[in-house]
Amino acid sequence: MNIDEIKEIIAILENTGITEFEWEESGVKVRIKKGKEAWALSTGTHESHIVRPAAEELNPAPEGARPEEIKRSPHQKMIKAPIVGTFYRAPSPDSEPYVEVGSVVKKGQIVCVIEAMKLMNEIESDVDGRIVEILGENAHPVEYGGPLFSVEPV
Amino acid sequence: MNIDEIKEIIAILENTGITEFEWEESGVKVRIKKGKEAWALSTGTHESHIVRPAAEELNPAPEGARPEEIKRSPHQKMIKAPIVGTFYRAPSPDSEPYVEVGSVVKKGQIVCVIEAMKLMNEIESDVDGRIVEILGENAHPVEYGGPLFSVEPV
Amino acid sequence: MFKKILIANRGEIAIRVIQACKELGIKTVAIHSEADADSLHVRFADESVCVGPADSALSYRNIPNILSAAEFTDSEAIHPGYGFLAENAYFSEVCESAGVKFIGPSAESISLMGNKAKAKELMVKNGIPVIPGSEGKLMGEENALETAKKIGYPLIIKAASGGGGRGMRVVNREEDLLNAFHVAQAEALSGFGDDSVYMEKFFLEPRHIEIQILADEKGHAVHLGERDCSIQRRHQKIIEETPSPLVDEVTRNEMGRIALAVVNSIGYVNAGTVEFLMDKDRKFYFIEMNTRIQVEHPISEMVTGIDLVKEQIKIAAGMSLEFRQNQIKRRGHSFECRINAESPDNFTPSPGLITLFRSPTGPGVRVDSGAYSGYTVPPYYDSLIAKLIVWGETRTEAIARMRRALDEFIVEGIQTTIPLHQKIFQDPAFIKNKFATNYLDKMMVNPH
Amino acid sequence: MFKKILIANRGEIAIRVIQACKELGIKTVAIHSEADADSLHVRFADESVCVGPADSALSYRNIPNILSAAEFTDSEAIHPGYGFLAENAYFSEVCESAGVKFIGPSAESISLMGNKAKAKELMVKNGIPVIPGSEGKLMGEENALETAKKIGYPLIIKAASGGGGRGMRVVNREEDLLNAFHVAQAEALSGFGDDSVYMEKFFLEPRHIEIQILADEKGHAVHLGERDCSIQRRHQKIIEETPSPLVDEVTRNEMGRIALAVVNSIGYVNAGTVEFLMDKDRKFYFIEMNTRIQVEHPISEMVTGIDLVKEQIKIAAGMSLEFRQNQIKRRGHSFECRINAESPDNFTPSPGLITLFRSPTGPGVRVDSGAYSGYTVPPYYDSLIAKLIVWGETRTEAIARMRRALDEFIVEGIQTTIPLHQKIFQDPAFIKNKFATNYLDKMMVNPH
Repeated sequence: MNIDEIKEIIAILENTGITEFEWEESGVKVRIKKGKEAWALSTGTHESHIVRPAAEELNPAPEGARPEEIKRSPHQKMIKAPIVGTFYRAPSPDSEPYVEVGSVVKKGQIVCVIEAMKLMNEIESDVDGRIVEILGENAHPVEYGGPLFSVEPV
Repeated sequence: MNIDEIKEIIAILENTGITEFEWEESGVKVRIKKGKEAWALSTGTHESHIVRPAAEELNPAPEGARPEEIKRSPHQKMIKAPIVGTFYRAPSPDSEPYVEVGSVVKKGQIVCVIEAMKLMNEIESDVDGRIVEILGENAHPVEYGGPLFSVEPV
Repeated sequence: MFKKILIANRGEIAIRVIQACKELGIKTVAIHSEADADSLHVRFADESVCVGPADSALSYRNIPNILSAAEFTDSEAIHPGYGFLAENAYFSEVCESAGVKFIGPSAESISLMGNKAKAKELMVKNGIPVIPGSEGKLMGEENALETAKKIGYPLIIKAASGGGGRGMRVVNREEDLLNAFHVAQAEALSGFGDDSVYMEKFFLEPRHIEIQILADEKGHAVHLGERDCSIQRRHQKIIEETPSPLVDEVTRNEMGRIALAVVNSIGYVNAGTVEFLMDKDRKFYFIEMNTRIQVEHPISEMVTGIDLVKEQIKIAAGMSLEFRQNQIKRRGHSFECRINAESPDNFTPSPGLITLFRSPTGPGVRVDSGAYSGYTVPPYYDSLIAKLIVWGETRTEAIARMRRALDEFIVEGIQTTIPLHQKIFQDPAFIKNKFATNYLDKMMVNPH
Repeated sequence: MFKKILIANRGEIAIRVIQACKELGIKTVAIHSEADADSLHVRFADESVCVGPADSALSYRNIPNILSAAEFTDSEAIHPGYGFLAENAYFSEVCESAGVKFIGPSAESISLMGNKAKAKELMVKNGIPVIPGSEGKLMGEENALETAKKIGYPLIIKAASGGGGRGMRVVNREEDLLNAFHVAQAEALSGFGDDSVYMEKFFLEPRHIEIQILADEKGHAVHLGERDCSIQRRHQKIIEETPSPLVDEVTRNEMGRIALAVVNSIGYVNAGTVEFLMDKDRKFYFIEMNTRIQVEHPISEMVTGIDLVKEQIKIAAGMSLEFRQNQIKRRGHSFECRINAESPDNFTPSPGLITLFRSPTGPGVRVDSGAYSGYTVPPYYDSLIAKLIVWGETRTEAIARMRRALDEFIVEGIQTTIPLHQKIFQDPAFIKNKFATNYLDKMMVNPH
């Protein structure tokens, strides 16, 4: 069995209710298990105030919570909101944004502000690297742990 | 076994109530599980009036019900109770039993009586073969589908 | 009191009866088909007996097997629930002759009320208002005109051996009567090979109102007020409420009095329901009597605090009712929504595996159900999987509560009628009490 | 009325508040920690905001994040539930200064009742009966003897800075007083470095009885009668009931009168609970006031039909109470069992995946819970996973109902306290009303 076959199996499983799959080649041993799906994903009426899909996809989910998918390079890191508030890319409406896609940032460098309780909180990067994506939307609320910037090592 | 065979298995399982499937080729080991774990078995206070374990093990369970295990030779057949009542191996307390282990029976031959509504109902075998096990307990109630005799082909 | 009761039913009503037995300290025996071996009613009972295959004719309606099970489990009584053998006079009779108490009325009461024509005749004799109509089939033009004069317009002419709309004519004016009479006769003849037709008063938008009664063996009888069951689809109730927003205290007392007259006229014992048709002027007419516990009994329990199933058992055990009519206190408003495993659009059944079942919680909410996460709804039986019942101080509060309870009722894996109920509980016509028994048919035709 | 409310809590109480809001037509905002992203309170709310990591100090108690969430969701009010920030006077204050209505009493009321010594002093001033004791620490032998004479025996001497039994002496007779006084002083000194001790009347087997009150901003206040919360383990209530089998109508009215005097003495507004200790002679003494909705509020709702959480919201919105004291009608008996994710033997927490959750159904049963099949109980918070509440016409019926409801409550995958409740509801001492606040400790020592 090679990686392409595994990919194919994963693709097949992806659209089924199967939750466990085992295979042993030499002695030929197969084991398949089906279970219920996470209903949280099929919530009908709930509309989150926050740009949630990104948040769900990227936050490290707690034990036993949502299924996670690896979509980005494992080397990329995330700068996340450490507080709840309104995300601003610049210190004032007339100023330049702190960072742009392609900017190289260092640990401790200010990358944005989050307004909370009428206070502008300067948010520092907790990683070194290059901004590859800006995930927060300017002047929009962001919840705790909400993704702000995607960063790759330089 | 190759990937196409696995695909086929998955496709088959997808439309059944089967939740677990295992297969070992050399030593021939198959394990199929349907539905949720039969919690009825772990019921605390429930005490069935009927000699239930045998019944559960042997009755063909309905779609999506209990887990099934193949314990006996696949060639063995079962004579089951067609009505609810009290199982008697002989027509009267002083008589000889209709059959014993080792007896060879033919389709239509009377193998026991079940008393219901004060009537003695003579139960005929619906298979040809040799009695290998007597599963009903004399003078004890038996429910519908309860196993009475295990029969192997002669 | 009985020591052990066998419950000759399945699903939520079997569980409901087990609950009543447990609260009375009575042991229980569940019966089940092969398809129901893993059901909750089997799990919750003290003992259980498999009585047949999936087909209910061979299991839940299998009288010999059920009586054998009652016999060897030493059950002293059988509760039939609703449906299956609940209104089978023969079953009630053989139970009695086998020395097992049937928890319900006598075989005579069941068979009398099972014959609609006979029942109507008896009610007329006892001065109970029935739907005015011809006495048997119309004997010709003159008889038709005479009868119509007595009944008044609008009226309806129906084929005696018919059904399904053929040989049926609504007549609004005397001028149209004879023509309609002949057309109906002709249709009846061609459709059913019999030109007999009869005549009844016609109600354009009637309400279905029923009175719950309890009667013991000592001759005491009480009524618990009405239930409005006008929200139906194809004559099957899907939402019930009490009090009826149409019925005031005076009408309630009068309907109760009439219902008790029905009870007395046949010496009825145990729980029962007298069904009436009510027109817009709140005039009401006896239709029939149901000689069993009803699916919708919980709403009466919610407003009176009386446990109807426990009362059934106590009455069957020969006990006297512990309350009189003036001790029955009604409070607040209650609705029941029947949640079926069906497509909410066209009502096609949707059996199968329920992957997640989470019933609503909180104040004023009651759920009666045999479902759970991982339960497979079998395709063999009724599609009812849960009854959602709410109570509120007022009709307005009860509606708001039902809405939020429907919103938080999670059933995944199969389709249910929850979305239909959500639609009805948002509909201004329903909320403003502007509905009749044709409400749902109209809604399905003109969805909004 | 508010258009949108933020609920600063999790679990069953967050769902309970969402239910009340929905029934009032108010939009809801849930907050949650990262660990609770998949919780039902998040699913049932109209909007949700993650306010911090699993640690509640950084999420459910994170005032800045919660207020930010309220601000950008345009929430007009915050309901704190119980626990977390519910009795945090500072939070109530900053809510008000941020222009968000805190659904609960004023910061002044919260902080006054939060200071037990001050509260007791004020109550004495207002003629409210409190537990008799020394005014502050005992000043020597003479003072001890004098105070003891006033209080009467038995009495208890406690270390002022102590706890956990050290420096604590129960005295039954005057002869033993001085010796106990000196021993307690010595123990207090060696144990806590401070030999201050004080004296209080000692109750051997007291009951914990509390009165639920509601007070609006217009100065109207009512009480809803008592709850008996004597079944506790380590001062944590686990079973509550109303009415208390110890309290008759006269005592209830008197306790209600006193509770309303407490309310008036501080101008208290919103829902609250005045807690009393009651001795065997039904003499009762003020202990403290809880300035929030209580876990056990549902049993009062069951017997009065009043929705306490909706009343909280209406009061906070400035509305007047719609009923007066004489319009409150109590009926029947109600129990609550707290179902915790714990070992029933030693109460060690049992978090983890609930593989099957099926709550009891049928008449007179209410469940408040955030659990469901497939829910993982996080290890970070309170172990309460469900409240099982029953109603019965009598205490006897309610006990029978609770038994059968406990029997049919299915929780698989984790351990729960259901077996403990089953044991208590079979215990003759409990059933015959022979219990006090030490009931469970005695039971754990002498299991039967």
